[in-house]
Amino acid sequence: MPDLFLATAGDNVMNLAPEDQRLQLRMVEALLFAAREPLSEAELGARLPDGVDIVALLKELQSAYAGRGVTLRHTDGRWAFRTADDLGFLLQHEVSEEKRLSRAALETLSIIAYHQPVTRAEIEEIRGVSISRGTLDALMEAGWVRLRGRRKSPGRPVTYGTSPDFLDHFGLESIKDLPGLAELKGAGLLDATIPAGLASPDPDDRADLTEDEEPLDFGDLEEVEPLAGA
Amino acid sequence: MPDLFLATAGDNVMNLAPEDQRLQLRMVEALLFAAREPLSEAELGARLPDGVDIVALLKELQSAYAGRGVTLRHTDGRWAFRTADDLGFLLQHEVSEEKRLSRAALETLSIIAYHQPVTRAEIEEIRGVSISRGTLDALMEAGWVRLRGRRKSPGRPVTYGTSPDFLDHFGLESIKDLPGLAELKGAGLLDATIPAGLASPDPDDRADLTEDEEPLDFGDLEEVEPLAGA
Amino acid sequence: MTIEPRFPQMHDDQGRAPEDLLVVDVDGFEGPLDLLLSLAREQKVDLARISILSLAEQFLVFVEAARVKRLEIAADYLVMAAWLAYLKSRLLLPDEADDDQPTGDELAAALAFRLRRLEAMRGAASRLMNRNRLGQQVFARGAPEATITNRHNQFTASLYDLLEAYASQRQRNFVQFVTITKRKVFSLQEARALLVKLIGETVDWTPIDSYLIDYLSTPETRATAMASSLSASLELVREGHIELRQTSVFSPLYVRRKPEKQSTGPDSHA
Repeated sequence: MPDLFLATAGDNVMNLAPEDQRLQLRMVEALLFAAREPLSEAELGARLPDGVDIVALLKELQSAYAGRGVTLRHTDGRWAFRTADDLGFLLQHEVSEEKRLSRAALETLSIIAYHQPVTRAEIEEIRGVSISRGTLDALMEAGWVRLRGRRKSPGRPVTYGTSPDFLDHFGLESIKDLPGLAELKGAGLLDATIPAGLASPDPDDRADLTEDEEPLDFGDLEEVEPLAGA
Repeated sequence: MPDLFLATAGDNVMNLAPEDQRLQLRMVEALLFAAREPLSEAELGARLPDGVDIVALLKELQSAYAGRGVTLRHTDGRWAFRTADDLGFLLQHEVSEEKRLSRAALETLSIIAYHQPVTRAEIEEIRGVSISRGTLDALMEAGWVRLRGRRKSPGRPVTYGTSPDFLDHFGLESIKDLPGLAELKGAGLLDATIPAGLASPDPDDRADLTEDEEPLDFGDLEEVEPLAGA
Repeated sequence: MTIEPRFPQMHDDQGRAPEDLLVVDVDGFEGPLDLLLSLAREQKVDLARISILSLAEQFLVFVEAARVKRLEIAADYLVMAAWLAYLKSRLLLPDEADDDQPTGDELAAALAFRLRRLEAMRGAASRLMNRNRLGQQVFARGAPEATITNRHNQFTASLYDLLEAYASQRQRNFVQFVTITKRKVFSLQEARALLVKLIGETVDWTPIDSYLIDYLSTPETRATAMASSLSASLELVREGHIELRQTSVFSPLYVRRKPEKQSTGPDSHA
């Protein structure tokens, strides 16, 4: 008999009575299946009985689904069921029309992803041109880029970074999984300033601001639009 | 090792080489997962390689998911994943919203507080307007007003009073702590002359019924709702 | 290494001579750095081993050719051209001992770095877009089951709100009650006192309305005042204090103080 969907149980979960364990696994599975957006461990925890070891359950569920048509993906501390990578060909009829991003927008996106937190001026410095109207808007509208805060430097420029949706969209477990990150960093190509020699900074998409950032002011969201179009 | 998610293989599918069978199951699983609507066997068949025994695959998938957090439902010739019936409660999300009481509800509440036990008609007489649907409902939903009994008078109208929660919410030790008319005037809340002969009300929120009240009939709780909206 | 005037070969498929399209060509690049990167790619060597000197010369030839044809070139291309001309001179002349300035090689390395970094970001963008993307190759649940939100109303009200509501509606009722009882009615007694006071020493015939009009501030009280005044005046006539006269039906009613007997003298036979 082929054990097609056989689970490999985690260690912690094994300590539970099978009945409890089974119910808890079912609950996590139901919650994740029902949701469209990835759920954080905290969100799952809020809907599960107290004292449940969510991480252990998630790991068990993930291994139970490994190699299946649907897999449990972990992205930036959030979990979601997604169809398996190799079955995309089967699902082309489900493809939703996507607004094509311009080459400028794609370059800007990758600069933001690899150099975050990054200011508009820094993006322009790397690309050698000013950002045209709508480029940042389009990325924010797609939900991949967000305003992070302000750089603690003269003019207090707004800093940009990627969102959790960015990771989900590109199937990245964390920002450290950006393709070619290690090589780029090793080649010193993530340096903000031209003279190399210093260690390259890592891209940082954490919700917390870095030391040289400060929070956005109230009303920044409205303010930034016209700036972006300047 | 608990075989929590162990599949029980169907008969027809068993005749396939495990590799093909596994891929076909994964395909059906992914198709059903990504579909926006339940899929018929014909729709599934159109997207799968020729010669696939769809019914057998669906049955196998269904038994693989039996007893899980998500089950494969067959309804009206179509197939879809759905949350297991017993876990529907997980998808319910409790939210409490702060709501200010309407002016009418506040006035009605204050009359009930001061004049209890009081009938609907008496409240209307004091307010000079009829009570709209929902006013008493809201007060009962808030948990501040309760049905006490019925007045021993023609028509046996229901009497209303305040609940212990009422005292709790308004920080009153007892209903007798409600200031009388003279005190209200002293506090500047009343600036008209109190007509002579108008005695301050003497509210009574004791659980026992007063002499001119009798107990509610069995089933009054259901009956009262339409009355309240009349 | 080539220093001939060459134009990037991106637009040849249009079937037109590149020079005719120079402005368009420049527009086709995203700025001077993009143009430099495109020129560098034509060297067909690893960007790390690119000849910056030849790249600078190509760029300058490109811009010069455009200027000869009097074509408009965006300012940032001209700025880049000026900088590259400076870089070229630094690369060709031996470095001076003056250490404040970066050497020509350092400037060239900086430009090479910028080109490599831009190239790297382009590569990253395409690798990113070639990933299995959500909604393109990977899919979320097509029919997510909406979570049902049960809303509970949490009512709020303060004791002040409650007392204020009670007081204000009770007060409303008091005012209503008072208005009804205080409705202005001229009693006969009031009207008589008023008439006596008003007529005073007047001896001329005067319409009764003019005595009262100043006191009848509202239309509502007018009727009751008139009625009471008429009754009171009739009583005063009966008692011999005043006289009334009306010339015809519905015409104004005149009133005067009845003359004193002693002042009327001989013709007092009325």
